Amino acid sequence: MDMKAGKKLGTRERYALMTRDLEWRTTYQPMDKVFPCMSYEGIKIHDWNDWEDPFRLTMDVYWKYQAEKEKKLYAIIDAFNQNNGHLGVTDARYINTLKLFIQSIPPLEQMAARGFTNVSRQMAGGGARIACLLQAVDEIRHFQTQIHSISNYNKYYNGLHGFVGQQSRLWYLSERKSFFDDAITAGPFEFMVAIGFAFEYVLTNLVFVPYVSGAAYNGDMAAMAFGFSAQSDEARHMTLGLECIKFMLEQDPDNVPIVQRWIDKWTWRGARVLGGIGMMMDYMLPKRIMSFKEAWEIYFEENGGALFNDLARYGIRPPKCYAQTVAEKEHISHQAWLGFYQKSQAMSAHAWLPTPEEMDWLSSKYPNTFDKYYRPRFELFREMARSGEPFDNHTLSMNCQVCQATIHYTEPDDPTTLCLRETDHQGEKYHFCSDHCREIFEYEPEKYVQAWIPTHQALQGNCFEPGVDPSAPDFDAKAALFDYWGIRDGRDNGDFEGSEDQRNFSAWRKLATQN
Amino acid sequence: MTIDLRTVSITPLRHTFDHLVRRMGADKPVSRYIEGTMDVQPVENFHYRPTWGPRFEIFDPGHTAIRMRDWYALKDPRQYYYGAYTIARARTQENADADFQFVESRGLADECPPPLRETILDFYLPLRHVAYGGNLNNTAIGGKGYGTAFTQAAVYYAVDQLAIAQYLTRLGLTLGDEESLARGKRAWLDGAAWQPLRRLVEDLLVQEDVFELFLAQDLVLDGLLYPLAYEEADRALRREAGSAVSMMTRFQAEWFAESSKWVDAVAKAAVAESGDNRALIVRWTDEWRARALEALAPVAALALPDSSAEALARVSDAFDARAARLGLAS
Amino acid sequence: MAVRALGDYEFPPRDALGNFKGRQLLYVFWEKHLLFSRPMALALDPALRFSDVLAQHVVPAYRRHPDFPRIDWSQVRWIRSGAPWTPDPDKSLADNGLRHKDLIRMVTPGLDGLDGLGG
Amino acid sequence: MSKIFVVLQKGDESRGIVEAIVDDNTAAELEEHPALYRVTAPGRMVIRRASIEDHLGRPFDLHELQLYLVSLSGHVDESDEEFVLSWNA
Repeated sequence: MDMKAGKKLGTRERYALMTRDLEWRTTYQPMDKVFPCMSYEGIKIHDWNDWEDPFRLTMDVYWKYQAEKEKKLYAIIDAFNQNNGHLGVTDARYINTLKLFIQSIPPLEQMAARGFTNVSRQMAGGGARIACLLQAVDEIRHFQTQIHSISNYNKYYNGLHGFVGQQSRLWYLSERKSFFDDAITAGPFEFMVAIGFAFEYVLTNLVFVPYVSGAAYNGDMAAMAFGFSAQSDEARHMTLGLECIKFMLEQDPDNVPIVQRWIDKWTWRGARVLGGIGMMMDYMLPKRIMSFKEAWEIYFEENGGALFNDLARYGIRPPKCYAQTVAEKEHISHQAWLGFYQKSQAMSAHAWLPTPEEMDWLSSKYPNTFDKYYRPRFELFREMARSGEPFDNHTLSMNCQVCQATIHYTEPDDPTTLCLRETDHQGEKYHFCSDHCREIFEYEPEKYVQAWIPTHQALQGNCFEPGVDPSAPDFDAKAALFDYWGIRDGRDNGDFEGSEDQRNFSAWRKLATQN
Repeated sequence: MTIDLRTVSITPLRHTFDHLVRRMGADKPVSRYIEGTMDVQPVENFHYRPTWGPRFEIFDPGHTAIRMRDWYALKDPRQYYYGAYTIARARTQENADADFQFVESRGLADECPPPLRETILDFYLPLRHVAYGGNLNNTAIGGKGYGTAFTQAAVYYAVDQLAIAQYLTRLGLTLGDEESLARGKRAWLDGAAWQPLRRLVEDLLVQEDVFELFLAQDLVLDGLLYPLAYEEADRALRREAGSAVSMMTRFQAEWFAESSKWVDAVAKAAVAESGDNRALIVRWTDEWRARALEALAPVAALALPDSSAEALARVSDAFDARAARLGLAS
Repeated sequence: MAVRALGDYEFPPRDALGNFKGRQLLYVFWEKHLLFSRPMALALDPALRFSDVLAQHVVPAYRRHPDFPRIDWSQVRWIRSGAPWTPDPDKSLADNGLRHKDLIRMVTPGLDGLDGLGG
Repeated sequence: MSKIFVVLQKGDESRGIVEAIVDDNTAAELEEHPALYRVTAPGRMVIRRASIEDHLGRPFDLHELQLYLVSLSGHVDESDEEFVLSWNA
């Protein structure tokens, strides 16, 4: 079925004629004007012919298999929706993972689509360009199938309706937005290390494999179907990321320290973004599949370890943050959920306290840390809730200037002390969650002084809809902020216990079992 | 306990997402195209400026002089979201592949007289590189354009151009061999007949205004080239060479008819937006039309040695009629 | 290092003092009390007295912790940018030398959170 | 030696593919998870077209792996006959 032709040609040669052989060295316009982004990052490429094509899919083969996947996927989604599949999930708490998912992931996929489209224009080598273009269309696929799969949940549950726009406005989503904004504003080679390598190769397994397996485990066939369907493109994306990094390392020894710094930076930024995934795995899935710690061990330590062993021959060492992420794997999901729980009044999703059984599961998965540090906090919150006055942290949060995570992670060697770092730049103070984020800032301060930190923007008075007058006598700051965020107070936010979602789900399930 | 969920009839709380309700002024169900396209591109609160273009925001309507109150007015009449697009292309691909297999299995290429075969290869193979230029330019539109409606369709167009370059490669390998492709590339680089066109393509590669690029590449250059190559030249060559070539270029012919609907809809909406837009678009179209016709003249003569002027005249008349339908008559 | 870019790459800091309409940022955190998972961010009039910051913001935020009633306010110490810092409660933020975006950490000797483990 | 793995979405085709992998790679180990298979092997793993065809009883183009493959690790080397994953270290 392949683009056959040329009886004696092998796959490799045939594919080369279908791709890189199409390009030429321009002469009417100079090459560095046609491809102006090739040198400013300091990466030296001597010969694009050394590029190894990762997967050799000509367009006809690509369309054939992708169309087959799409037909299968939409058939599953249609059937799931027609059969009220949403009522078959383990428990309505599960749907809150979909809220965080749709608020975070499709907008990121959209940025990936844009980023790979850019890179497929910027790269001067045809082989690399075309691989990036295919990834760009795949990423369009991902954000659309995700929106389409979750669309039906939006019809029946709160908190999903405002995802477009929320990513640019809502306080807890800026962490993810800044991650991709950072990557897409970098040059093409850094983008490839950031997204193609650090995110797709090193970290994406942690997003999709355990989480999507978790969706299946919790009866969500729609999320499982799009998750696996998207992930089936991921094997190609991972291979592209690895190929790209090998290519840069092989082209010139001067590239090695640049690439190393990017690996350090982007593995850390990616690890920070995954704190949110850890919280979903450990606290939000009613039926848990594995702990975040276990997933980190399999997919980061074991698989990432193998990868960095392999890259050692180029003079690449494991990312600087490696030891810190290993120390943090026992803590970050708990610290993140404690933070979310006490701020659920300002979320477009519900939070809750783990049940006694769930806390026992957490004890068994985190024997060194859960009972000692985190159980007492949850138990105190439970007591406060029982007394009729659940804990609500009404203060505004503080964010890291680089990763924009709420500053709520502890010192790597001391879980009783909050990790706080700061630096001065041109007379102004900046705060960070970690040494790694401070180092990223200090390397490129001109970039990170621009960060749109949600708390600061709200305090500057920039978080109201156009036309709202904060000096008006009847001005209600909280209502104006909620409008800006797209949150309907009392329906989208707060504790899951007593929520409209909880009541509806239970009433609708009853309809299925009684007359 | 088994639960029969199908029997449950419940009233939805809402029919679609907030941004679509705002856009439509009503809460009603929407198509997958609309849901996967409208407003999904971020528009505000960008964290950093691009290092590759510090004057611009990450998404910035300032990459063109065209102004739109709503960039989502540039909708795709084909309603292609990824799934619809891929499934449509897989179907076309299957037909094209069957045609290639038919030509290959029946040895139809061998029935084509050798001198004519050379003419066909000399005319079609350098077009691989033109399509590659179209691919590059549409990734630029997809990468700097504004609004997902416009940019996703440009990315699909870029992919299509790559596929066309690959179908032409396959044609070259069916009718000739690797050396034919190399000869085609040499002609593209050095052959006198191809240089005006190559200069035009390279000038487009450095064109900064994304909407001008869209018009020059997708409306004008492709709008003249495809009718010339896949209607006029095809008709003339078919008379002597049989239908093998038509079968191997079937994808391009069908693709052009279909993709023009998108190009027309976008151009029309931008023209209808304002007099300023219209003036710019008319000027750009005129300028690039003149250059493209000039660049295509020596190329047309390769396939149509005796009738290229008439063929090009027909092509340019048809183009002018199309432009007039879009509101571009100057 | 400076950012490598195609063109000038210099932008004003987004959180410069002038953007806060006469107020300045102050972050406050109670050491070893991670029940409150992160510092609070406040935008305050520089003329506000430090004792009013405590009364209006710090006390309401932290009052529900079991350690709170046991705080001996005469023993409370403060840390700013890694060094001990002694505020005068009757003086304003400005007169106490607090700059825009300063972070102050409140230390309560003998009170180290739930079970003495930072919670 | 570093581990190689592939992850496949469960289904009839994947079952055949997994059987072929286990046949062709003596050190391969199969893990079952909800909705997916994970197959690991030390250092290197070969996926052969011919073996998959034997298991599925029909022609199989290795590109078809695109439909079922959820994740992998290692360097990829593909030809019409084999899809090989390996680590150098």
